[in-house]
Amino acid sequence: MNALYLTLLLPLSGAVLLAVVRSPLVAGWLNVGICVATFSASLVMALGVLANGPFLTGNSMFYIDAFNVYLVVLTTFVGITTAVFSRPYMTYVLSEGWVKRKRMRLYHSMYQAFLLTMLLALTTNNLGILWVAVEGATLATVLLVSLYRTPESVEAAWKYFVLCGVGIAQALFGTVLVYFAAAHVLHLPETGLQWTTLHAVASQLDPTVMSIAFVFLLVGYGTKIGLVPLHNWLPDAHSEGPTPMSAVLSGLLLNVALYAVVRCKMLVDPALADPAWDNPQLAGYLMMGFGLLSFMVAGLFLHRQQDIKRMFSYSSIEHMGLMTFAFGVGGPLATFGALLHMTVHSLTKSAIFIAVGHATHIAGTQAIDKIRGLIKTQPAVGWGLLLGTAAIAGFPPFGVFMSEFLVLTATMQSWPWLTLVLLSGLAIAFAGLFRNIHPMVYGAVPEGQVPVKANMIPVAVHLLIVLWLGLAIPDFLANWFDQATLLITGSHFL
Amino acid sequence: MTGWLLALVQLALFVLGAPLLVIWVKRVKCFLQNRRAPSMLQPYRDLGKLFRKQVVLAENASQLFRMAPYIVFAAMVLAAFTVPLIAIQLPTAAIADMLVLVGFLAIGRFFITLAGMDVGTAFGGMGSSREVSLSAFAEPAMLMVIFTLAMTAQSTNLSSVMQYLIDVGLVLRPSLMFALLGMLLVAVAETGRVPVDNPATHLELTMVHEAMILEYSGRHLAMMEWAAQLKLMIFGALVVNIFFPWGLATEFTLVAIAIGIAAMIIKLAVLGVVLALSETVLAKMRVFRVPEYLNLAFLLALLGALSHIILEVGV
Amino acid sequence: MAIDFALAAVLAALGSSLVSTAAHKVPSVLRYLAFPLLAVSGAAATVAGFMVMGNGEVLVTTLPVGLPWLEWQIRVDVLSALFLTIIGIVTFAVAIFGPGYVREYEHGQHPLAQLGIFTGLFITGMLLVVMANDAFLFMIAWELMSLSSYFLVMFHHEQAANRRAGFLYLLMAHVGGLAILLGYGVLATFGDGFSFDAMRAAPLTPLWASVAFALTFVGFGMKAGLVPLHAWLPEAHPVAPSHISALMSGVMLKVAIYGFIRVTLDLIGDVHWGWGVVALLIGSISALLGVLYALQQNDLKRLLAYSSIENIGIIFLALGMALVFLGTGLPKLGAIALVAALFHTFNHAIFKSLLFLGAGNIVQRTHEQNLERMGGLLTRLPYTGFFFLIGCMSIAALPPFNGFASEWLTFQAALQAAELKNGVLRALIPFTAAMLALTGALALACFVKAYGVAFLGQPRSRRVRHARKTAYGMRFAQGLLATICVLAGVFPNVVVNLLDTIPRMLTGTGLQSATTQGWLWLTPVAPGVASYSAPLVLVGILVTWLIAWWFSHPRGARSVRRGPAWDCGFGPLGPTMQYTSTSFAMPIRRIFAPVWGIEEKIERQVDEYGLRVSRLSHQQRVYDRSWAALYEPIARWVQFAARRVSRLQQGNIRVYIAYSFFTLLLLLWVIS
Amino acid sequence: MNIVDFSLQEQMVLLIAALVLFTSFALLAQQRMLASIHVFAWQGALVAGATALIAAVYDQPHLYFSAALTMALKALFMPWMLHRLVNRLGIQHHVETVVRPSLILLAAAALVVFSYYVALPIEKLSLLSTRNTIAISMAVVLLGMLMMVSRRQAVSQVIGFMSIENGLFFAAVVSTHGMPMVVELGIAFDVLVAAVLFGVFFLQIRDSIESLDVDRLNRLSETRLVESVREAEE
Repeated sequence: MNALYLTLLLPLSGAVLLAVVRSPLVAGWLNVGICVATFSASLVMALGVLANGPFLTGNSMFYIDAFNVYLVVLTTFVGITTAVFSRPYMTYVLSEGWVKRKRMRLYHSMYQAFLLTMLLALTTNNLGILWVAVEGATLATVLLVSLYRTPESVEAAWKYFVLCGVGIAQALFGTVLVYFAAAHVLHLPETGLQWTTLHAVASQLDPTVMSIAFVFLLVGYGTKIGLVPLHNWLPDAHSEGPTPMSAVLSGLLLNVALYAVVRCKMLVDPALADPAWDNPQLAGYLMMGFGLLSFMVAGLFLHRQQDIKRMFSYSSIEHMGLMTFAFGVGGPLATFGALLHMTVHSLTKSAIFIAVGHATHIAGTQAIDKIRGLIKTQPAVGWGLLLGTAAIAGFPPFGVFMSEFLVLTATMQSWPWLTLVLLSGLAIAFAGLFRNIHPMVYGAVPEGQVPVKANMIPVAVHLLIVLWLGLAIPDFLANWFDQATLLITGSHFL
Repeated sequence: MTGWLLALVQLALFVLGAPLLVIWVKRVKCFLQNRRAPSMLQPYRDLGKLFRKQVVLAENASQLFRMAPYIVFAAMVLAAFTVPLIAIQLPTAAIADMLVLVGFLAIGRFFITLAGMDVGTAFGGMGSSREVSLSAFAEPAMLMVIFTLAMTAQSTNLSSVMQYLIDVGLVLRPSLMFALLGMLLVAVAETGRVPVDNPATHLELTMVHEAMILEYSGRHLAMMEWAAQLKLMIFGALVVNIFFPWGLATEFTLVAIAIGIAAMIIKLAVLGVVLALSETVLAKMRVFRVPEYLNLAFLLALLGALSHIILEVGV
Repeated sequence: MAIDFALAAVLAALGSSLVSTAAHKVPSVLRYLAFPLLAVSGAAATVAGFMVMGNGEVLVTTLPVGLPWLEWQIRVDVLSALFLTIIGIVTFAVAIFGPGYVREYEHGQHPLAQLGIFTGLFITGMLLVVMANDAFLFMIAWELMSLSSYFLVMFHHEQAANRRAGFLYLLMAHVGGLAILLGYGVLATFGDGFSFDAMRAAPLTPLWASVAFALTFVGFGMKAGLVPLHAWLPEAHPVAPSHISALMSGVMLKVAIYGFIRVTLDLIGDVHWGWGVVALLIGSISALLGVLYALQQNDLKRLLAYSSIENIGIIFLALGMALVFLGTGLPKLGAIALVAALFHTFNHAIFKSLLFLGAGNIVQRTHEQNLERMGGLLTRLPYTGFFFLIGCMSIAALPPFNGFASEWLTFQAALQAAELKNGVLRALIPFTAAMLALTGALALACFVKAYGVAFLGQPRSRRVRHARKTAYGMRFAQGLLATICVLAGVFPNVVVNLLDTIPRMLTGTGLQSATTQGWLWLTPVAPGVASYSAPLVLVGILVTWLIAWWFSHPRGARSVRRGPAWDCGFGPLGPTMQYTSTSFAMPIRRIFAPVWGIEEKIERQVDEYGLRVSRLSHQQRVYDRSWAALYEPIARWVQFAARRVSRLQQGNIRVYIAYSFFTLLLLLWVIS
Repeated sequence: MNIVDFSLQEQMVLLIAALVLFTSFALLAQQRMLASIHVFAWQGALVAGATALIAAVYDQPHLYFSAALTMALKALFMPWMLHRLVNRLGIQHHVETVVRPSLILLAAAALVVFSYYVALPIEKLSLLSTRNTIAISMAVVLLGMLMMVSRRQAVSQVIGFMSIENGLFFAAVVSTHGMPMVVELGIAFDVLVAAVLFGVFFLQIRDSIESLDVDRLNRLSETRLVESVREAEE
């Protein structure tokens, strides 16, 4: 329990502390340190869960089960590596004079605040708090997107803010409706937003209200996931914000939003299962539709990118689409694959964004057609980018392949003809990625392009973990996935 | 034992008799064109003279250039080994079937064309280029003929085929008619006779075979020439003995063999007359007309195969 | 025991890639450590293969990695064993050849570490593919093979053309991989489980069986380079370092063949003769187009790559026949066709690697890849010249070399078509056999051109004129492969006996009478029907040669005088007067003109009277029609779609809000 | 059941609901900046009033607190802040030209019908008298979005956004007697921060494009990007 509170309090105190630390260098190190502390705390908590199962605490305010525990660890872990990367990167940014020292404080403090909201959203047991946290994540990051104060960045931030605000407002309406539905089943409304309570009585909730609620929730959190056509803020925010921000946005925020949707789906499915209701699969179908649409459209977008960070943000949309689709398909196999995909995608994608940060540093621009011959200039960065792209494109033996393999097989079993669509989508996305990556990493070096001081250890670590997951899933992780699958689909996979 | 002996005798007949067929055709042509003909021994005299002469090699001729004549000759001799001339069911017949025969011809072609390119003269290259291009059409046609026969006789073994045709006696098979026509066209092309090629000229626009062996002299040239004559003989024997197998000795008695030899001489003589006639009335065609000619051969052979499948065996 | 050898081979290959990581510090580690390890791996694989083929056992084990519910399953049966042997032999040869070849890379900016690492991974991947016993490991190994070979193709990534080739290769490999994945998905769905054993047991409806076949045919065909999915192959193979080209063309394509056989004959099991017809037609088309394109290439390695397409076509032709026979209940004939296909697979692996190594030798010595600038190499690189000649004779299917033996078997199988009930098939198979004959003749033309232009005549460029002698290792590697060509050609019975175990395992019937007449006679159907005695053929040739030489050779006096070439009295000879590669292929180009896209440009300058041609230049480009036919339309469509989609996001935030607004309305309307 | 059966307070709640809906219409129709801020303030006040009323009727003490909160935030603080900003940006007399205002009002009416149609099945199980308020609040939300779509002014967009939040509050209050306290606080906190951030952004936008016309925030667009590159190539 205490480990859990520690996990939440550390970033909170960090946010406060870093707001007052003046020297960027110190702040950078502190940032890393706090992240490490948070990570170790979360690790302890995870071990606790591993030892004696899920638990409910803080008069059932927090709930840790197999579904969110590994996401918590993942979040804190990516938090560390990104912090490690952001320290030298932000000093470079500072030296370039893109930001003032004062804003560095904002940056570091908000970095911690963002982590806090992520962790809160994951660990809370209360749908309302979940909403508050997700909205809080927007608020924490929106100023970071416009950190450089360029017209583009301000515009991106505004779009991010307004679109996510509107979306999230719809999610709140959905939450209200859920509460409304719950109020008729259990008569002490204070607990009416607690996920555990709701999940217990989910099958009695009124299907009509729940279906409407799910529509609002899906559109709301879906905006955060970046589902087409609600995705428009995502590429802008990723491409204009500082690169560490892009890394955590892609790696964590999207995951958390998806997590929220899945939690809601877990409430809606039993409710819709009641015989009076004609379409029990509704939630699944909606998610499949959105997922497939995002998947295909994002794949096509990849072909027309000029900005490297923008490109990878589209690739994030594509993968989130795939996960949403997989969760929508339901069934143990697909769900297991989707859970695995959440992990490997966030690891790989954050690694890629770190590599991209170094690449843009080397080339001094984000324009794809200005970045050339990375492998010759700085082999570490070039290979990091190349291997990361190969991994995200689903090449074995990287873990992304394994998850996609599972999802495809699941689709094969339930929706054979959709696999063709998925495959063509994968091929299109693949071509889109590599046609841009290829000239960047290979080829002759433009004059004046010199190596920079880059710390590729985070990338290496991430990719190694992804590789490991591709070769062999450790048992405890497999068990967590399996229990989560059990929670979500009601049947074991292993 | 007698079988092997007989095989050697037949081989000797092949090798030694090859020049005779050539000169026979030449004499008939001379007769048809009212020219004085050389004596029947002329080709032997030529070969002997070439064997005695010293070889003049181009400076940059490689080892391959010197080996080629022997390999080509050897390939032809082996081919001759497998073609029944006077008797069938010889032990040598089993060494190689018709497909391998085609393979032997291919060996010869491979090395003669390489030899043509070795010295690096324009003529040699031209000859080789044309040779391989033309044979690229002749070979499939020939194989189609072989398929037709093989499917008829259920065997690709020459002597088995002939045995089969002798046993069933005279049957009017449309397939064999087409096959014969195709085979004739192919034979003319493969042996470099009019209208495909003209052994008698050295016109750079027309020559194929001669262009490749331009640089040869002395015994090398003799080998090449002899191999060419042997090739003619082989094709002659193929045509007459496959399509008119009667008279071939089936058991190894003196009588049968005597009959076999006599039949062989008569059949080849007739073929020679036919060849001479055709060469007298036909004119050499342009090199790029030849593919059409060979396509005709291929078409005929294909018709043969199809008519066998459609007309001769019920489904 | 054998399986230990096989795993040892994998480990050695991995080890070689590990030690190569040191190569960017110490370049020589590649020569002294990495390649020897590869040699060990190759030897081990070969030994394992022979052991298993010898006693026809089936070895199974699992490795403690992979999915939690599905560990990596390893299975070595005779089919895997054959391909283990192929991989092993070629790897061994390459490992011998490599050190001499990469030496020149050690000076200069070449990323040797990359070369070594991915060579090792590449071979690891191939070994694992043929040893895999579940779809998951298969796919991992398969893509490992593709990915690492892609990195090897990108070894010389400075030229834009090579980058394009690499991208295309990766894309096609990925698409093919996805198709295979889907095919396995079908099998796994019916056989609940990714393990091959489950898939074997899968009760497939004919429709789904055909779907699975189609998917795997496309996937493996894409890797094997079947027309029209071949476009990547002639781009990618030549740009890799030559010993890698040897591995790719010689072995990787065979791995695709392995996959095809494994899935169709082993996993799906009961085949339908219609599949055979498809394979038959595609195969014969690939063979013909492949050789026609090969004939028009002036780049030696491109020529070899296209000829790989041809041979793959021949193999698939034979496989198609096997499927037809098996599908119509003639297992005996199916066995003949299958053995022919496998035999040709083996042969092509050997002689194509031999030829690529020879090409690599030339490239390394002369830094020329263009036939138009070669010539006269036989006198300069005698060993290479000799071995290359053997390779050419084998690939041109001349007796008594191995290429002939396998094509002979293929023909024999085709000639048994008469036993088929279906008249159309009876007519179809001889016709494809005729296509095969045409292909063979053209192949002969192609390799006469290649050998004649490269090794004979006079050198056409300075570098070629001063080509120096080669390293011993490189000679030895070529010599080894050449020897195997001769042996496999002269003693086909031995090989056929080994291969015979494979149809026995897959279909239960083998070649009864292939070698009943003893080691001397090969009689696939029956002695009376067809027989071929390669040893006697060889002896015959040699004996006649000797006799002829002995008789004709004069005693004593100097019998040979060197003099200027006669050349009908023209002369003196210059290298520019020779027939070039382009001109050599001209007649065939003219005859088959519609097959290629040909751009020809002739510029002539005449003097002021317009009588004398003072300058004449002729430029010509022969390009692959499959581009315009298949690839460009797809690319155009994707571009079009992307352009359309990008309208979705045109920057105005109000439009974005409207999106989510209308999405909401739509959904609400849908659910209520 | 029919409205006449309701107690007076319940009738008042329904009346307030109607007024809230009316204010949304007014916001849509209102084109003058200051005026729309005032309307927004009234809406906030009405929501607060409704909360207080509910608290009184069904005596839910904690609702008083949230009523106060709403009053403070929605009716006082935000209008005041917007007011200040508008003055500071010098657009207090800005009149926004909405294209086809009548059409938009028509659409708004249609939206009300639509949300009623959507919420129709819900009311079956509503124990409360205030059942149709779900439809009303949904309509308010949708109208807010419609406003955001139809207005080019950043400020009026924010007002639209805030009115959406009002709709949410209203729904929460009248349909379920308010959320749990902690959630209420969290939401309020978020809204507060959001309001501040909006203020920050007005200035930032103003600095970057010398105006608050969101239509001019169109640098980041797929089509634009591609074109710009094409120009570069030419």
